[in-house]
Amino acid sequence: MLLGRDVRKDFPILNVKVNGKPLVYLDSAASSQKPNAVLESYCRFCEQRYSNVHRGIHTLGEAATGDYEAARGSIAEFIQAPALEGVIFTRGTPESINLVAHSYGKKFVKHGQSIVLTPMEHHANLVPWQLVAKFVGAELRFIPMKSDGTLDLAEARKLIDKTTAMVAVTHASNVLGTINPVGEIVELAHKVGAKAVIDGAQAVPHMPVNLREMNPDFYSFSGHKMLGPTGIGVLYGRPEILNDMDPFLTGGEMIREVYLDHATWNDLPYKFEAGTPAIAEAIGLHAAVRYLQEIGMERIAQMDHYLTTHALEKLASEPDIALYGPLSQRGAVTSFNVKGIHPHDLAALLDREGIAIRAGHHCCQPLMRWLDVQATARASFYLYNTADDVAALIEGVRTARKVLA
Amino acid sequence: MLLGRDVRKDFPILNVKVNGKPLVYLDSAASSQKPNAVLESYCRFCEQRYSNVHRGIHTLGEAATGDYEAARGSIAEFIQAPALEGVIFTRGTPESINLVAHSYGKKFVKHGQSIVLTPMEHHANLVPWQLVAKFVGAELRFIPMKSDGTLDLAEARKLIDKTTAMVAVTHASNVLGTINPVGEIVELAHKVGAKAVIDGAQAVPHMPVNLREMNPDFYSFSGHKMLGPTGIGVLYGRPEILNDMDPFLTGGEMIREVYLDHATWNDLPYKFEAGTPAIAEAIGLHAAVRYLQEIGMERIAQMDHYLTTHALEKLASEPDIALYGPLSQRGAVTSFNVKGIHPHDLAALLDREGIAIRAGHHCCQPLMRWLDVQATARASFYLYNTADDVAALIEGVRTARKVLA
Amino acid sequence: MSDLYGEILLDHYRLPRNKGQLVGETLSVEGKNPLCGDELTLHLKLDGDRVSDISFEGNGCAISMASASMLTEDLKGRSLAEVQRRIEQFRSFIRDGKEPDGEPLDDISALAGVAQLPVRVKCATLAWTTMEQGLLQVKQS
Amino acid sequence: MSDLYGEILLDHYRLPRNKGQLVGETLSVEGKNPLCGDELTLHLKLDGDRVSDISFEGNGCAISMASASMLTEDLKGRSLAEVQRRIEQFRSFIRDGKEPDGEPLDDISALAGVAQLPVRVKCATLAWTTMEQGLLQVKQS
Ligand SMILES: Cc1ncc(COP(=O)(O)O)c(C=O)c1O
Ligand SMILES: Cc1ncc(COP(=O)(O)O)c(C=O)c1O
Repeated sequence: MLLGRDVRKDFPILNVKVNGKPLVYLDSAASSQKPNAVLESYCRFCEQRYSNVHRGIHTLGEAATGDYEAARGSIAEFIQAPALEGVIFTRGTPESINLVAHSYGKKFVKHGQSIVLTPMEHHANLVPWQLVAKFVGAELRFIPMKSDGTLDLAEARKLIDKTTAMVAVTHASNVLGTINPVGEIVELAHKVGAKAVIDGAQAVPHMPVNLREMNPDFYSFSGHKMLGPTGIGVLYGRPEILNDMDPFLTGGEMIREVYLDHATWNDLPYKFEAGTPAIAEAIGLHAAVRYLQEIGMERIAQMDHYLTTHALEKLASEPDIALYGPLSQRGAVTSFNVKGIHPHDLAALLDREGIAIRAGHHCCQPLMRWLDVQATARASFYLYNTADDVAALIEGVRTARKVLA
Repeated sequence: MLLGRDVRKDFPILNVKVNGKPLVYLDSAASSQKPNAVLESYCRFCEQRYSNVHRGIHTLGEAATGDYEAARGSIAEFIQAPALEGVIFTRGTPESINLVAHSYGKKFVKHGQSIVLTPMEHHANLVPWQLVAKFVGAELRFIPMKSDGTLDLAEARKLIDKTTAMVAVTHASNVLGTINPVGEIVELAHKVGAKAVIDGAQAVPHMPVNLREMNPDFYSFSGHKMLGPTGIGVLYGRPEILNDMDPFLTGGEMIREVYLDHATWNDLPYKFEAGTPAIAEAIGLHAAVRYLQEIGMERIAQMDHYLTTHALEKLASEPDIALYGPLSQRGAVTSFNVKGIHPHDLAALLDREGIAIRAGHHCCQPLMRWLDVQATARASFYLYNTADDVAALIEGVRTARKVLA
Repeated sequence: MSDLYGEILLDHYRLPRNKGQLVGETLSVEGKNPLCGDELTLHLKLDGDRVSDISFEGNGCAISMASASMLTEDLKGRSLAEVQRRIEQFRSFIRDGKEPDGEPLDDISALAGVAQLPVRVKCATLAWTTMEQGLLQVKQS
Repeated sequence: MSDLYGEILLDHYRLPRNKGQLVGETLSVEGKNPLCGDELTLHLKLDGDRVSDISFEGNGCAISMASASMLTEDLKGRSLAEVQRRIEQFRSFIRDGKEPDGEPLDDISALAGVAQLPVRVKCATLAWTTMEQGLLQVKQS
């Protein structure tokens, strides 16, 4: 279980000193750090094989296109996507979900139908649906949560009914850590003929994801949270649905024929990739996927679980700490509050010790209201973290308490 | 005038051999190569200062946010943007224009109004307007071109009238090389109360651009064509107009308050930057801008002009070659056809000699029809090209002719 | 960041000045920082053109609460014109991290570190923008 | 790429076989590759179940035109079932760049290099997908 220590050498930023202390990076749920392998792959591509893709009849064009499509293939395999042409590169989860909301939601959700969400959705999987609901005149419904921050599936079974057009649920909560039973939720949606959209931003980096088994209609995630570059993410969509949808962004590459007054669209997945894509970022994401696969997602999930459980235990044994989220079946985030200390102050005081945590609403304002807090502190873990990082966190919390007491 | 030779050492890819020959890269209009300075800046940022931006109360968060906003500031200055908060990071020109089409066009262009374009627009500045026109019931009008591929401004004065809501014109054509008198066109638009959207994808990399003087309502360009990374581009919008627009993509960062059923929006420019942005790419683009500024855009424009003129002369003195576009006032692209040789074959045969040109419709199918060709060959130049590259091109064309004669 | 939570700031946070309601207040103004969740109410008692008494209530981080405490201490007894000048001085101070010309800032200068922390600027300025809202209301009534 | 424009391909391009119209044709089929602009018409004369004659007209790059020329030479005289089998063989060949089992491809094997050039695959296959359209039309009539 010494994964953390073994891989730290691959992440140059972990040698950085913050306020004179070694960096303890506990903010991977916001964004993960990048291993050498990703940066090297990015640079090697730009130094040896770079060109625009798809349209070039020259060696570099072929090389770049080949690498870009190889990235798509490898990512498709990583998430066990049922169809390669359903794997669309986007800038990240929000663009992926916006694409679905605009091109599927606004076209196919009808007046009077319902869109079912949860109160733990990240704004990225909430606000787009608010706008769809407003645009078409649909109703928003929220699956209630139990007090431990898990979904009440019995209620979900009632809420998801004949009126339901879409069910949009996060695979793993970025605040509570809750891992939702997305397979069951997809089934509930399909039973009533609704489409299921799963936000995988916090899941894909941390556990094996198998879309063949889960069977969602749409699934999205971000590269930068899984050791990859910023500026790239993925939407998986079921090809037959994508084919029925109108394009989202329009411009180069996504067209087939363009006349002055109208245009026709390219095949999948290109229909949804307008303009020059994030080419080098796709290559970087491919390297990240390779790196994750070499270690093994099962092993990463175990390590995350170990660290999270350890941190929860340690935090629970401190005085005056409120912990949020379920005790089992959870991802690599721990949200908490220290009585009498605003999480912003806690984060700032931990930073004095070189410890980076996140404090705020985590783009989940409705969930903050549900928890009845203004904000939480959140420590999140990834494969480069160790039990020493947890110890530093606990020590830091004690120090903060002393300072502000 | 030896700029090309002086800077080549900064571009590692120029040492690559293609089919055993030194690479002659004449496809910068599709995408430019990256200097060491950009790759180093990208990696240094990821290795020393990386974290998500805006929301982190820790040292890395502050560092990354500072660097990201410094990039915005430097880019604003580079294009002489009248207002920093009007500078929005996007994935590239197509997303920028789609943003304007969705959030401005669909909201403010009214039934029966007209949108004025040109027949030389890249699909990215055409298809979004086709969809707006269809959505709101507006008319598309096209400013006629003279036979040399320049706009007929006398006709433009008639076309742009009281019905006109928007004028969308490219600053420089990616096929003809034409540099349009965008300042005058903006004036024509403003005289009738219309908004002017300028596609600067081929202009910003190649000439000094001064938005204060040009005074457009929207201006867009792509990082990857100006030595920067893929996955990042810019939209400049006049803040008072952006303030009136609805957001485009929704999700994290662009919100102010989110409730279960509705949300309010953040200030500019964040209102239009949903989710984790292309952070490291913004830092890379900053490095590209610094690199370009050190050389000086005037000097780059001169060098481009010299190479383009030289290439046009050399091509013109070869037999059976058709050249497209005006003879003066043009950017760094030369489009041509060799009689009896399909441009795809020409590109493939030049590639045998290590020469990368582009062949096809260049995402300008309507312009191909105007030129009455299926496709053209296009050699495009940038600061790392030299007269030797032009000589290689001419030699390559001769060889191709021999092979296919 | 290390110097932000210094003795002066912590003192205002632990022992806030003028915290609570105000009997016989002329008006109260609410301020909110939605992104942080900081909430603040300023209670003002005016005596003609002068802030004869002032207090605050609220909920938020140490920076926002200490800044509110400093504000009440600093503005109590001042004329409305002076208050406006102080707000402007504070703005420029928070932007640059440097004491502006004119009257010294005293305790308030303990907030200098905020200038380097864009994320915290809104915390430090909440009380001051709320006070400015108060001034506007006074002028309008 | 270097071996793509070899002697066999250039020979078909320079001296295309069966180019032109066909007197007494049974049907003609048009194919188009919008992204490249390649255009092609196949003229077919059927004698019962057999392609007794075939020609092509068109405009496009050397690969698409040579491939059309090779197709006419290869398919002339074959039964419709054989044509279908040939089309499938061609598909697998263009995907892998390797001669599939069965009847040798002869001249067509000069297109092997296309397999490594995704951008050109559509050029090479245009004639063959057009022919497949023709088969469909025959079956439907
Ligand atoms: C004039 C013009 N507009 C828009 C674009 C599209 O930009 P991008 O390549 O970043 O998608 C291009 C690129 O070819 C262009 O030349
Ligand atoms: C569950 C969830 N969805 C969506 C997002 C947004 O993704 P990104 O950070 O790539 O914009 C996040 C990131 O915090 C997340 O945790």
